[in-house]
Amino acid sequence: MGLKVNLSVKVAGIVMRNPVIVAAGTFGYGEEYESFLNLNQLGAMVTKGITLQPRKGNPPPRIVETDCGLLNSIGLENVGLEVFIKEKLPFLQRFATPIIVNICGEKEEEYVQISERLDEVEAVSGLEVNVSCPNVEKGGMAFGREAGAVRRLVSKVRKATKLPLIVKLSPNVTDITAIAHAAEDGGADAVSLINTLLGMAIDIERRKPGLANITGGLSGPAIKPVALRMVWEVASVVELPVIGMGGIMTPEDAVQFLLAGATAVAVGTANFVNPRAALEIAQGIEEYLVKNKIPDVNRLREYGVKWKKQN
Amino acid sequence: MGLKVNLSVKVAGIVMRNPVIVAAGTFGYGEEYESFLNLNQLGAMVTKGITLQPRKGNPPPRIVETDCGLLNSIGLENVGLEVFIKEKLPFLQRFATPIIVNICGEKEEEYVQISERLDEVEAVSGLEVNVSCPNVEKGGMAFGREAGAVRRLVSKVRKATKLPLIVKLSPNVTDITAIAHAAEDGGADAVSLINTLLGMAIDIERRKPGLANITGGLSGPAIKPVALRMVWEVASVVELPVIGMGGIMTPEDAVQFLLAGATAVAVGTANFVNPRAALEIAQGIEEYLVKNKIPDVNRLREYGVKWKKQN
Amino acid sequence: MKKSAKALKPKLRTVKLSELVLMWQGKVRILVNEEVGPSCFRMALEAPQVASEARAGQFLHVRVAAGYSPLLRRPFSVHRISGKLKVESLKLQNIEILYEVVGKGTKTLAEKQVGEELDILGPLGNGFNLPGGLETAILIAGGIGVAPLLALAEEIVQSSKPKVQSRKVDVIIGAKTKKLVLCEEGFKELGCQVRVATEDGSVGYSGTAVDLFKESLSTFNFGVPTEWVASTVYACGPEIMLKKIAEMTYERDIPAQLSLEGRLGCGVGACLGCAIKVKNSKGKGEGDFSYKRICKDGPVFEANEVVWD
Amino acid sequence: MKKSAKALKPKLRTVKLSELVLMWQGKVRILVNEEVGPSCFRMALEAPQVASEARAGQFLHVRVAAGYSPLLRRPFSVHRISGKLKVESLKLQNIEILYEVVGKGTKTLAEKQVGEELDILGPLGNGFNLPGGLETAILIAGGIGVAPLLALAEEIVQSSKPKVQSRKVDVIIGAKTKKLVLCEEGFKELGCQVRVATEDGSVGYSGTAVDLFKESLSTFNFGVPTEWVASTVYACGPEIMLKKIAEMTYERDIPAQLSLEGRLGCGVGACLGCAIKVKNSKGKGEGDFSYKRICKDGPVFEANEVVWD
Ligand SMILES: Cc1cc2nc3c(=O)[nH]c(=O)nc-3n(C[C@H](O)[C@H](O)[C@H](O)COP(=O)(O)OP(=O)(O)OC[C@H]3O[C@@H](n4cnc5c(N)ncnc54)[C@H](O)[C@@H]3O)c2cc1C
Ligand SMILES: Cc1cc2nc3c(=O)[nH]c(=O)nc-3n(C[C@H](O)[C@H](O)[C@H](O)COP(=O)(O)OP(=O)(O)OC[C@H]3O[C@@H](n4cnc5c(N)ncnc54)[C@H](O)[C@@H]3O)c2cc1C
Ligand SMILES: Cc1cc2nc3c(=O)[nH]c(=O)nc-3n(C[C@H](O)[C@H](O)[C@H](O)COP(=O)(O)O)c2cc1C
Ligand SMILES: Cc1cc2nc3c(=O)[nH]c(=O)nc-3n(C[C@H](O)[C@H](O)[C@H](O)COP(=O)(O)O)c2cc1C
Ligand code: FES
Ligand code: FES
Repeated sequence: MGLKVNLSVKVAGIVMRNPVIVAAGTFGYGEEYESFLNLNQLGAMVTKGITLQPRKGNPPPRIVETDCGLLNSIGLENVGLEVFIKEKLPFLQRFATPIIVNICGEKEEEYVQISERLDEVEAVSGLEVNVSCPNVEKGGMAFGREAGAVRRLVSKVRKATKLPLIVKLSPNVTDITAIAHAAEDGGADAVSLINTLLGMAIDIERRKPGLANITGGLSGPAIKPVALRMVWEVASVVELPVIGMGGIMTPEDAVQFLLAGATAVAVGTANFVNPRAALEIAQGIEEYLVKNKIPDVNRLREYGVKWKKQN
Repeated sequence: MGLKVNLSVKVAGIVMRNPVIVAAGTFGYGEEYESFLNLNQLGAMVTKGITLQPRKGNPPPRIVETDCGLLNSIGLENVGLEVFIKEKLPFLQRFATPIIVNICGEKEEEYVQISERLDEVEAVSGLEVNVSCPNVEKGGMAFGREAGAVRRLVSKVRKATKLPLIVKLSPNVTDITAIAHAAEDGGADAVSLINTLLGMAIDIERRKPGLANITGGLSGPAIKPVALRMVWEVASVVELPVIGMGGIMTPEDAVQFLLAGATAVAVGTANFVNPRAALEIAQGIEEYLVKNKIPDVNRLREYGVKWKKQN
Repeated sequence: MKKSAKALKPKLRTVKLSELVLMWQGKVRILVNEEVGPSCFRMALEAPQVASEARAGQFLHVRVAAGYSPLLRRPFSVHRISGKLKVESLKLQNIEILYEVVGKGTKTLAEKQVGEELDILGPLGNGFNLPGGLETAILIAGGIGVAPLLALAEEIVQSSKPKVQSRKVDVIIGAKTKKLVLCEEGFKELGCQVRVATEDGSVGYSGTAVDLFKESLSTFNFGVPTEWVASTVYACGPEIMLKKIAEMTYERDIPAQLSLEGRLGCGVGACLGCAIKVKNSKGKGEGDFSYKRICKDGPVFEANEVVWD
Repeated sequence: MKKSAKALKPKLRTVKLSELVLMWQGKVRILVNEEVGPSCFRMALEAPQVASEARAGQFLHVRVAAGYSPLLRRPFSVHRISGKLKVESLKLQNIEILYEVVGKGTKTLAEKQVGEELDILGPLGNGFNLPGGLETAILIAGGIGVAPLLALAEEIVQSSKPKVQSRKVDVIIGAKTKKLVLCEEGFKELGCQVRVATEDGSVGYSGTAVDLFKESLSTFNFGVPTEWVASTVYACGPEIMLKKIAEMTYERDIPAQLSLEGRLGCGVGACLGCAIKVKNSKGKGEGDFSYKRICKDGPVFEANEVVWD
């Protein structure tokens, strides 16, 4: 590998040794994957979505496989904020990798409380504000799907913490750039996208939905084209750095997102298939840069913003 | 096959011998597939989208394969209304299968003109109003993505023709039920969904978009879970019959849509993989009914409407 | 009967064995992939890293195809650990799975050739527990459910050799029909007492494994109350069978461990996709439950902790 | 030279042959699948329904895998039609394709075993045209572009046997390096005159097929103006090569037919996904073009109708 290339990126003020993050909800609290890889080599770790109180989650079946995809309706099962801080964070803290906590609430006030509390916790490098979780004040999903609600929430959280704020956008919207602008206006430091696409599967033998909760979130390679399009749309119009995700399985997939305008990428479903996916993707990005004589990964995102649609 | 089952359905007043339709833009003008199957055995045929004037379409590359999916940006290349009537319709007319013309315009007025003209043409059984094509009056895509615009357009077309009106919905919206309601209010006789999901692919060797037009429409098995969810959502709230489509490749896929609440289904991308797909799917639905002792295909849609989400 | 048994019932799960062992991911070579019954295959893998760590009840998470069809791994129980050499220090070489073709993934698996490589993750999950005083193990298998139970029989027989008093292994194999009775010989070679039940009566007892178990309870010497103390039921099979066994053993206060199935995502406890309802230990009411993960907290569960829907 | 040639140039495309033949879809057996060069494979299929109808320049649309990986079919030119029996009434038996492994689909194809079945659609598209007065055919192949040209050489040789005056076939095979020169023997066996060009000069002329063609124009007897009348260039290869040949033949007013590639969807003319820009016959200006379909209106096009970007 002749050329020495730079892989390090900075997102929302968080410096990462490489642009590959593990996505919320797909890497547990980190400990589950410790046997398989050196967690120090990840760009950053995002935790499972944390709520103020512990949540049981939805009844099973919670997952169904689809063609090139995975539907899940976990229902934000998590240990709750305090247990997370006391029992899960100490493990994560042992690594040099930035820890980003994915937070979710049923009301605006909950997001604010969680943010205030985590503001005091040194181990935390940043917050990912999940504005696409079910059961939130403004009528469930509609919350992260309406620009005004996103702007208001983000600005409240902004006041509650000095931590870097990444707002995670829902793809189930007519115009994702409007939501991204709202997050920007509210004071976000970065946006991450996409969360899962709302989907459904049906068991034709039992003539019932495949998931107990009927609908769920679609992730995996199936959604990559949609994710890539949204990342490109958002990166083309907002000033904020973008964390791109959705169906990234290989280094080539990740490079597509970086070219589309993402500063970093997150790997989700791929972790289930290959626990070492994130590391192998980071390595593959490096090889791509070397092969194409591109000295810095930060150069890749200069491509997408130049593409303009004719009609 | 002991049991004799009924496969015939009625959508928007159009009687079909079976519930399997070939989707707009994926079956050309019918003639391309004549060597491979007996067109008389299809539930209905929907033509390529027709505009008032002929359209050249977009520059190539116009298609890219993705994981379990296909991105296209054909750009509505078509022969134009008059040539269609004179040169394409006579061929289609030779078959007993209902012919549904997919229509598209750049302005409301165009839809109206096309509808008025086709109203006089005997061979046409119905119109599928494509409200998700690019380059239309109200700022491109936003057209079929905004309930008010859909309602207005449909009611204008409604006045222009007595033909059955099927409104084809775009899935690139926050709430597809709102658009479906708008189509209903405007006077539609049925809705069909989903059209393609907006997506994108990037060629990392050339560092350029995979499609000349940058973004395109995603179809194929990848989108099936999203399509199924939207069909279920819409069928649960509107009175109109629903034509379900998106990623149907097998009889099992089709049965999923029928259980979700669709009265009929349309097969698109599958035609490219297997020209006989629509016929084999119709046969497979029949076998499913026989095996499960369900005497009438119209019973299947009674299942989905009963499922209610808890939260 | 209920009282005395309860008092003496050995405590399960004092040591969580899987937490002490390392998990491994990598490619291993297929040594055998043969049809052993209608749609049932036995596959042997050269996997010393896993074989030497694996315990009965644990599973391998297998990537059946390199592409995305299917996307997720597929879980299969450790069926047999073989290739053991008589020299103490040498590790076990091979690990076997026994699987039934039911869908895309298992179909793809069945098409694999000897010599090809397979990407596996394992050993995962918690194995069966062998309580210290165990004297009689009653293994009840329904259909392909024999898979983990043969490994268990091996483990019990091996563990009882040196100093411990010899343990008795009673096996009930239930299947739809004669051709689907798997592993009868395997158990017999280990010295287990084997009873067979077929639903169509084509061989052995005519009825299900549960029916035979129920009858055995009274007619055979399972039924003597004092013996329960050192007896444990281990079962694997269709959910309906496990549910019935859970009810029967609960009523009679017999300790029972079940190997459960369910849809897995990650297999390592990270995605929370494989939830199963369990009673809260502290809880009393019907509604007081929580979710456990089949992959990480199981797949072996105590029969009386599971909440059946 | 320009004027006289133009006047006498035979009219192409008076009969659209593909519209007269039937297309067929079904499963056929793989008879041969052998590596004939680095990453290049020859596959023979038992497909009498297609073999008896197919013409040089047409293609088969092949489903390389039963699942969705890849989702779409892959197009391959008719490379050879074989198994012909000397009895007039018997049909041709086998059809061959020659392919290079460049991605997922061709990799999957290369892994197929003899005896397996393959789902094909064909013959599709328009074949090459052999104008009535054709005397010399100049075939120029770049890399895997030899695939359709061997079928063409066969067709020319066969068609010239009975009454027609014998036709001359001059072949230029261009490749990166010696090992990638394909089908040299095949053409020679048909009695063609073959010249080879390699970019690294490892065999034959040192340079590209286009370079060699250019030189041939002046040094060999291609160049005599009157001969052009009955000569046609047929070329297949990378786009850049075809573009250069189009320019050279246009300047010299040599009729040329190119077999083009592009991304196909349906392969039968229905999806409009395979658009290629062509000059409008009536049109004059640069901007006056329309789109044709590679799969249905091609894949063989007249060199001077194509608009190159
Ligand atoms: C811990 C564990 C150990 C297992 N050990 C074995 C074993 O040793 N031998 C063996 O043959 N099988 C075992 N299984 C089951 C095995 O994993 C599944 O049969 C297999 O994953 C099916 O894959 P497939 O792609 O062939 O079927 P799919 O195409 O995925 O499914 C076929 C049908 O089965 C249903 N299905 C698939 N998986 C499950 C599931 N886990 N629970 C309920 N329904 C399901 C699907 O909904 C579908 O109807 C085990 C499962 C678990 C969780
Ligand atoms: C009418 C026709 C006849 C053909 N005949 C032959 C033949 O006889 N022998 C042969 O080896 N090949 C032939 N080809 C090309 C062949 O179809 C492709 O190489 C093949 O489809 C690639 O499939 P893949 O899945 O291996 O590669 P993919 O994974 O699909 O692609 C690999 C790479 O090639 C690019 N690519 C793939 N297909 C095309 C394309 N059609 N145009 C431009 N770029 C592409 C992709 O973007 C990617 O970079 C023909 C193509 C056409 C249209
Ligand atoms: C099982 C599962 C659980 C998830 N949980 C969360 C979560 O708690 N919070 C969140 O913001 N996103 C969650 N996600 C979404 C992922 O972080 C990611 O946005 C999505 O899966 C798309 O990426 P992928 O295709 O690489 O998986 C979850 C996804 C999966 C598959
Ligand atoms: C190549 C192509 C062309 C299409 N053209 C049209 C069109 O002209 N009008 C329209 O309403 N939909 C068009 N569609 C959308 C399909 O009719 C269908 O809604 C979509 O492809 C989803 O179904 P599928 O996944 O079965 O393909 C087109 C789709 C494809 C793939
Ligand atoms: S399968 Fe992921 S937690 Fe069990
Ligand atoms: S590939 Fe569909 S029209 Fe040519």
